[in-house]
Amino acid sequence: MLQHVFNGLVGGSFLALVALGLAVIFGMLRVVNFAHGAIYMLGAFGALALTGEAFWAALVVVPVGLGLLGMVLERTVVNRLARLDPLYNFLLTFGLTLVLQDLVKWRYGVQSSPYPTPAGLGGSVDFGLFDFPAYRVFVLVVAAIVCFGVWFLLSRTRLGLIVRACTERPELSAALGVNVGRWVTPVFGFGVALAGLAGVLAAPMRAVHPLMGADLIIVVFAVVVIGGLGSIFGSVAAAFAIGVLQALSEAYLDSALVSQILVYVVMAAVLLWRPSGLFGREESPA
Amino acid sequence: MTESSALVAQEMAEAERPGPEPRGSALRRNARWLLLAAAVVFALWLPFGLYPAVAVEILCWALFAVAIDLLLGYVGLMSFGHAAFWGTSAYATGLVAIHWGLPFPLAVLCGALTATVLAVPIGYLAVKRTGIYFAMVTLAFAQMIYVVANKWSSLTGGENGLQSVPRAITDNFYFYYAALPIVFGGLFLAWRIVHSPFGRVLVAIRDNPSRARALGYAVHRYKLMAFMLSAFLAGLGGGLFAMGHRFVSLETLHWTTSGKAVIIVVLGGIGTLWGGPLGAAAIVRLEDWLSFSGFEQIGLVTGGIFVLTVLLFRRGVWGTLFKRR
Amino acid sequence: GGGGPSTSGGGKLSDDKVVFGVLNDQSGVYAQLSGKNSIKAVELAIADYKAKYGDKAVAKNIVVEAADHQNKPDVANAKAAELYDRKAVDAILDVPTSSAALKVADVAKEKKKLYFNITAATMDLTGKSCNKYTFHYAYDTYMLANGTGKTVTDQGAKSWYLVYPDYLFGQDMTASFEAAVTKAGGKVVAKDPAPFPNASGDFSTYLLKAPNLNPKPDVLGTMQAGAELVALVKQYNEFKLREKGVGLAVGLMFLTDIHSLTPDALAGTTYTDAWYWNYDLRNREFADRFFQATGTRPTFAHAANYSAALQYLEAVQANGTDDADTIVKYLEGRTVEDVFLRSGKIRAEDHRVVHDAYLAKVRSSKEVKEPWDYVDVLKTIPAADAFRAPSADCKL
Amino acid sequence: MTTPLALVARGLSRDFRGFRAVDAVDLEVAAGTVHALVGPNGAGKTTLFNLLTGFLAPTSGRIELAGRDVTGLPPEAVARLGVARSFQITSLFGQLTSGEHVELALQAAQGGGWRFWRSDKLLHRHRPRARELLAMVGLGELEQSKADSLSYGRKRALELALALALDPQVLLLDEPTAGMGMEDVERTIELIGRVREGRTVVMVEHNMSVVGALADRVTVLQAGRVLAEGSYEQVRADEAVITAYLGSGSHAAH
Amino acid sequence: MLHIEELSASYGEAKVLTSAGLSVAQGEVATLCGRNGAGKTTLLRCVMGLHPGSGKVSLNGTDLRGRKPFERARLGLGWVPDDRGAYATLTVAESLALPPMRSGWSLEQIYEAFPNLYARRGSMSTKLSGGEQQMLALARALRMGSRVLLCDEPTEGLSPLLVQRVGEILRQAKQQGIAVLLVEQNLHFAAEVADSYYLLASGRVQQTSPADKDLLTYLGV
Ligand SMILES: Nc1ncnc2c1ncn2[C@@H]1O[C@H](COP(=O)(O)OP(=O)(O)OP(=O)(O)O)[C@@H](O)[C@H]1O
Ligand SMILES: Nc1ncnc2c1ncn2[C@@H]1O[C@H](COP(=O)(O)OP(=O)(O)OP(=O)(O)O)[C@@H](O)[C@H]1O
Ligand SMILES: [Mg+2]
Ligand SMILES: [Mg+2]
Repeated sequence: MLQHVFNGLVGGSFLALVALGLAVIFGMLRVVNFAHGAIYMLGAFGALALTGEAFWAALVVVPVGLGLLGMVLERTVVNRLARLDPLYNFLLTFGLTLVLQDLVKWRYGVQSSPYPTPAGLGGSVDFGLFDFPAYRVFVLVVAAIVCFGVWFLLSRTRLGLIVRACTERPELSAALGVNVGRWVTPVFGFGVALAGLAGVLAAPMRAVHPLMGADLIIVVFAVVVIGGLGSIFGSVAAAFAIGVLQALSEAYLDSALVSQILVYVVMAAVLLWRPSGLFGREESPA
Repeated sequence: MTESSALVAQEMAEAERPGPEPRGSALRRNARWLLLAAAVVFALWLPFGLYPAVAVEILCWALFAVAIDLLLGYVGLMSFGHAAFWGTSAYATGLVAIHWGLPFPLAVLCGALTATVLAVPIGYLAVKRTGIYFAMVTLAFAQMIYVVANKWSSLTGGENGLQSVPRAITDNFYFYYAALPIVFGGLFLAWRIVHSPFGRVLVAIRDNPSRARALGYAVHRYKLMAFMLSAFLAGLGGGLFAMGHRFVSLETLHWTTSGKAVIIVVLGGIGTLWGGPLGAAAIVRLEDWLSFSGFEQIGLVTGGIFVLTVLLFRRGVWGTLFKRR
Repeated sequence: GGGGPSTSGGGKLSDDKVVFGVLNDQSGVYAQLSGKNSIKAVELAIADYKAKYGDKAVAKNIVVEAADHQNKPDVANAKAAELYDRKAVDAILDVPTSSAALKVADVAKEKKKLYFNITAATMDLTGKSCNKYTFHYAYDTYMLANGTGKTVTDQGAKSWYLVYPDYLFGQDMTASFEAAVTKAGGKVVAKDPAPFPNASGDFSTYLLKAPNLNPKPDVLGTMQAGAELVALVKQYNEFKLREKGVGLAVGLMFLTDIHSLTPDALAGTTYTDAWYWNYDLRNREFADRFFQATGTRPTFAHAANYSAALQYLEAVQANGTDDADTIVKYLEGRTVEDVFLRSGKIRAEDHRVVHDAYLAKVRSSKEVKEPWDYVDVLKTIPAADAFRAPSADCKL
Repeated sequence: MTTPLALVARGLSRDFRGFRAVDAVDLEVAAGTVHALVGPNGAGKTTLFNLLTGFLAPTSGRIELAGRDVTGLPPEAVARLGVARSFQITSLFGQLTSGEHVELALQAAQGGGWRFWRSDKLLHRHRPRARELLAMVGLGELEQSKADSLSYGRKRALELALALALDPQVLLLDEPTAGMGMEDVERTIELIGRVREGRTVVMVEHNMSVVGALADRVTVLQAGRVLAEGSYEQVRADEAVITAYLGSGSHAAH
Repeated sequence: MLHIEELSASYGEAKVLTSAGLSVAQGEVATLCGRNGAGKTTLLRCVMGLHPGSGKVSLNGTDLRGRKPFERARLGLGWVPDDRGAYATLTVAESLALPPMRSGWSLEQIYEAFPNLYARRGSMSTKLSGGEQQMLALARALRMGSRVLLCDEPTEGLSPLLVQRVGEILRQAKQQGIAVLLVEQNLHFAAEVADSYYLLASGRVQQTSPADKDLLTYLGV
């Protein structure tokens, strides 16, 4: 039982990192980045391109590189649609997803590519009641640290304050003396980097293939609806919770259907009961 | 007399700026009829110029696109999960044709009605959210339907799909003409909805839902109704798609199917209604050509075109060509 | 050998040429397994045919058309119809993905044209969806499950834990597997359906569970395919199940999977293969020719495409016509032998093409002496045992 | 004989995450009167309006409309029972013209919004009445202008026209003259004076001259509670009201 | 301090301002009146750099042309928007902490002047009542220490008591040498604080005085 819960938390880590990046970008830019799944995939392929030995380097280099790519994207395309209905950016990033996926397919084919467990993390950690692959423990620790750090940054620091203001009312914020343009791009890049990080972490334990992010992103969408996309804390908490629920239902129920539709059923229930998500803000009445 | 009084007098004399000319001058009305005639002629000619199977496919996607545009362009709701209705109708149509042997127009109608019924629970939940959330919620629900259909293989044939759906008109060339009236009917319905009292309420709801509520319009129910009508149209398309191919695959329920339909809508022009068929013709033809061209990265091409459209021609083909703003 | 018995001249070919349509996945998961190189394989068959008969060849003008069905049945449907109608294709080859394969069978039946399916695993092709114009080559779920399940059990791994993707293919495979294992005296301790499609690509729940089952299974049998198989095997190693005494047997695996996963990740895994390029000299010779043409080694799918094209051309040669009904009649019940078909027979009852199959075991990278030479063939499963008996569901 | 009550609130409260914006308010609005609701900013006037019109659900308490319990009904249902409101913060349909706004409101009152199988030309039958209403609020010339392009003051006028179009039994006006020029304020006072015939009007207003000119009865709210109630003169003279709301200066209050 | 010359602006084809000009000196409150739709708000937005307009705007002799809104704000322009500019994602306290320069009133001063804001400091700004939002907008500008305040109908929706308070605050600002350009409909209020009057009509600005009969007629007082 405990090991399954623990295992669920590991699974939830990926959901959490991707959801976190999604929520950060949304919080700042009101953009739901459909390409987030594709970025996750690029993260894994980025690790692959740097070869297995360089996992530790990849852990830093790939997210930074993808973050830069994100910033370029923001400057060149996302930015152009910033003043329009956020749906346009949703559409744009959907298109980018198709393009990115196919580019990777072109280069690497659709077969999944091998990636070894990084040196030093091949062993197991003994928890007394059960032992667990060291690498998975590592993933969980990294995800937890990153999630907490980001939450702290955005809700407890001046940076978060400025970024929230800029995204909500850029004109007014500018009139209050905030240099709006300076913030948006790095934040977008940062959100993208988070997905990239999740991808790098996934490479040693999951199949690395061009479509690895495509289905994941839909689950993440459901997760953020459950948690409340506007809420960083909510998104992350929902991600871990769903991870655990899935693991438990896989372990103890005879039908895979349940664990698969679980996340959607929970989403439906949340919509019925609290349409704005468990931790989402109420929408104003008038 | 002070100077300000001169100004005052001047302003008093100036009538308030008059509003724009009433829309729809005679010239434009005539142009509209011409356009309609051209469209009909084009639709009648299509299977001569194209491989009939491809022409049938265009018809189906045209309906699908119009269904999505009805929601997106006129209620401001982007459904990214309309494959749920398209696919469900396709399965229902196929099953009805296989097990009850209904003739195809009736089978398609059954399918569309099934889709409409499915739209009730999904729509009920989804219309509680708007904007980007709506897109995500519909996407997620559609994925759920996909998973269930995959699992429920005794009914759906699982990943093998529903094979050998019977059809009396075996030749696609003739089937095209048999399907055409249904498609025209669907398009007319969409047009009627947009230009109806109901459609006007939808636009008002899109602009400001709480104001509409204060006027006494039950916003959620109107949205749900629009959602169901849209699902019905998508269902018509999906049913025809099933009959056109004489089988149904899981693919019809997959999110990529929704994505393709959205691409078609955007390419054709959001909120233009007729952009949908245009976009459908373009994308279906393009994909057909690409799959024989030897270039494998179809997503690269359609995705690229789509990105460019969103960036540069947001009004889509139809909007750019025919709509003044 | 020699020339065809039919002396009625070469004028009986429809539009004076024989056209093959290779309809497969040229960009998706099966692109490496069959994909464009299947076209090359067919071209090799054409070359061999021409070399064999020279001037006496009935089919002088032989064309290969290709189309990408993207693994989508609706695309496959449209393409198949278009190939038969517009490109005057006489026989469609390959067609991976069961749903697409079944759809094309429908089209073939309607158009009354030949169809040799190579790369689809569904038994419906020779079961309830069989038809007069469709032949099923290479493999199917029964062959895979039976080969591995029976042989591995025979070799001493008596208790099994089965994990399968929860959809039709996985369910079929698991049923066949269980039957084979039980028949060979083994026991399935537990079986778990895993989500499909698996968004997270994570199988750790089952891997955590495996060593703790009671009784502990000797072997984990997985029916996952493609990317999911890759993920599962990766995680199998991560959880060190082999060290914990749980072996791994795989339901469906292709040479290309081993290539992309690297042999080390799969070392020791057993699976059933329909053909192996380095099995004997005859195969090796074909593989060398194929290598010259493509720069890679042939998979069983490539060899089977070669074989199907060749057998079709032989039939045309023998009958002097490409008339579909004549060819079908000629092929039915025929015993055939070529580089792919060992002890081959084309069953008249259900159009299953039966042949020897092989139980293979993946080498570790130390044992790999040559690129692509990844497995040891442990055992040849005779044609008679490899495939199921004709099904009563099939009415041609 | 007492006049019947058009609108009654009993013990009405509303909390926002622990903050009580409206606190056990009792309110009785007699039919046919103009009832003003005043009070300092943040006293809970708009919240009370939102409660009365169903836009917010009360935490506790009960609302009656002409003797009928309407607590918890959604806003559209309340509207259909004959309650129209205007919004303090302008709230219009950006893409529609003034004329279309009013037509839509008239349709809402008379039904027919569901007819997706009919032509929208059907709406034109409301046009004469729509023009009348627009002229009434001084927007006669702007029938064809999109709401987005109207200036703030004119948007306020359109708000009023929309509420009037519903021909409501009870009219709730949230600061109808805020943001209007002097001239328009006069006109609005006159207009409200005209349309009050046969209706009950409840309005929130900070402009005391408007209150003085129109209100039969005034309720003063403070911190969510009723501070005082009475005629304009009574309330004006109330010490508590002066300290809490009116202040000593009389200019601003006009 | 603030000097505007030949300012013109339009929305699409509709010209709203045609060569408008006015200036406000240090410690002066200038009231700009005009009917609804005259273009008062537009004028303020042009000064703030939020709406494109041609013409010259200078602050303390610094030409503002080509400067971005945030630069203008840092040079000392403070804007109190007509829609009050509340943030849905920021609490009251956060809104007050948002501007990078906070050299004006201290938080204590602000909370003392607006006890409501103190009471609601932890709630999201858009959840405030209309009047509270108005206070917040004004408080924000005061906190920034702007030398020129552009106030767009700051008393709209305020209770009489608060209107008085705003008047006091503006007078106080005046004493500190702050220049105020006040857009106001409430002439009675304006009379309490204003030093000079301008009328905006037909896209142009004329200086005037409250004694001007025509003006009063025009405004319908
Ligand atoms: N949705 C909400 N969430 C949290 N607090 C709210 C919400 N709506 C209103 N409030 C608070 O309730 C109190 C009453 O607000 P309300 O808008 O009713 O005041 P009002 O009397 O209309 O004031 P004004 O005259 O300034 O418009 C205010 O302190 C406000 O901050
Ligand atoms: N976004 C816009 N698009 C088109 N026209 C606009 C827009 N905003 C304002 N206008 C027009 O510009 C003119 C000036 O508007 P502005 O808001 O500056 O007036 P104002 O003097 O502030 O009026 P009020 O006293 O009502 O606030 C008005 O006629 C208005 O209709
Ligand atoms: Mg209020
Ligand atoms: Mg204004």
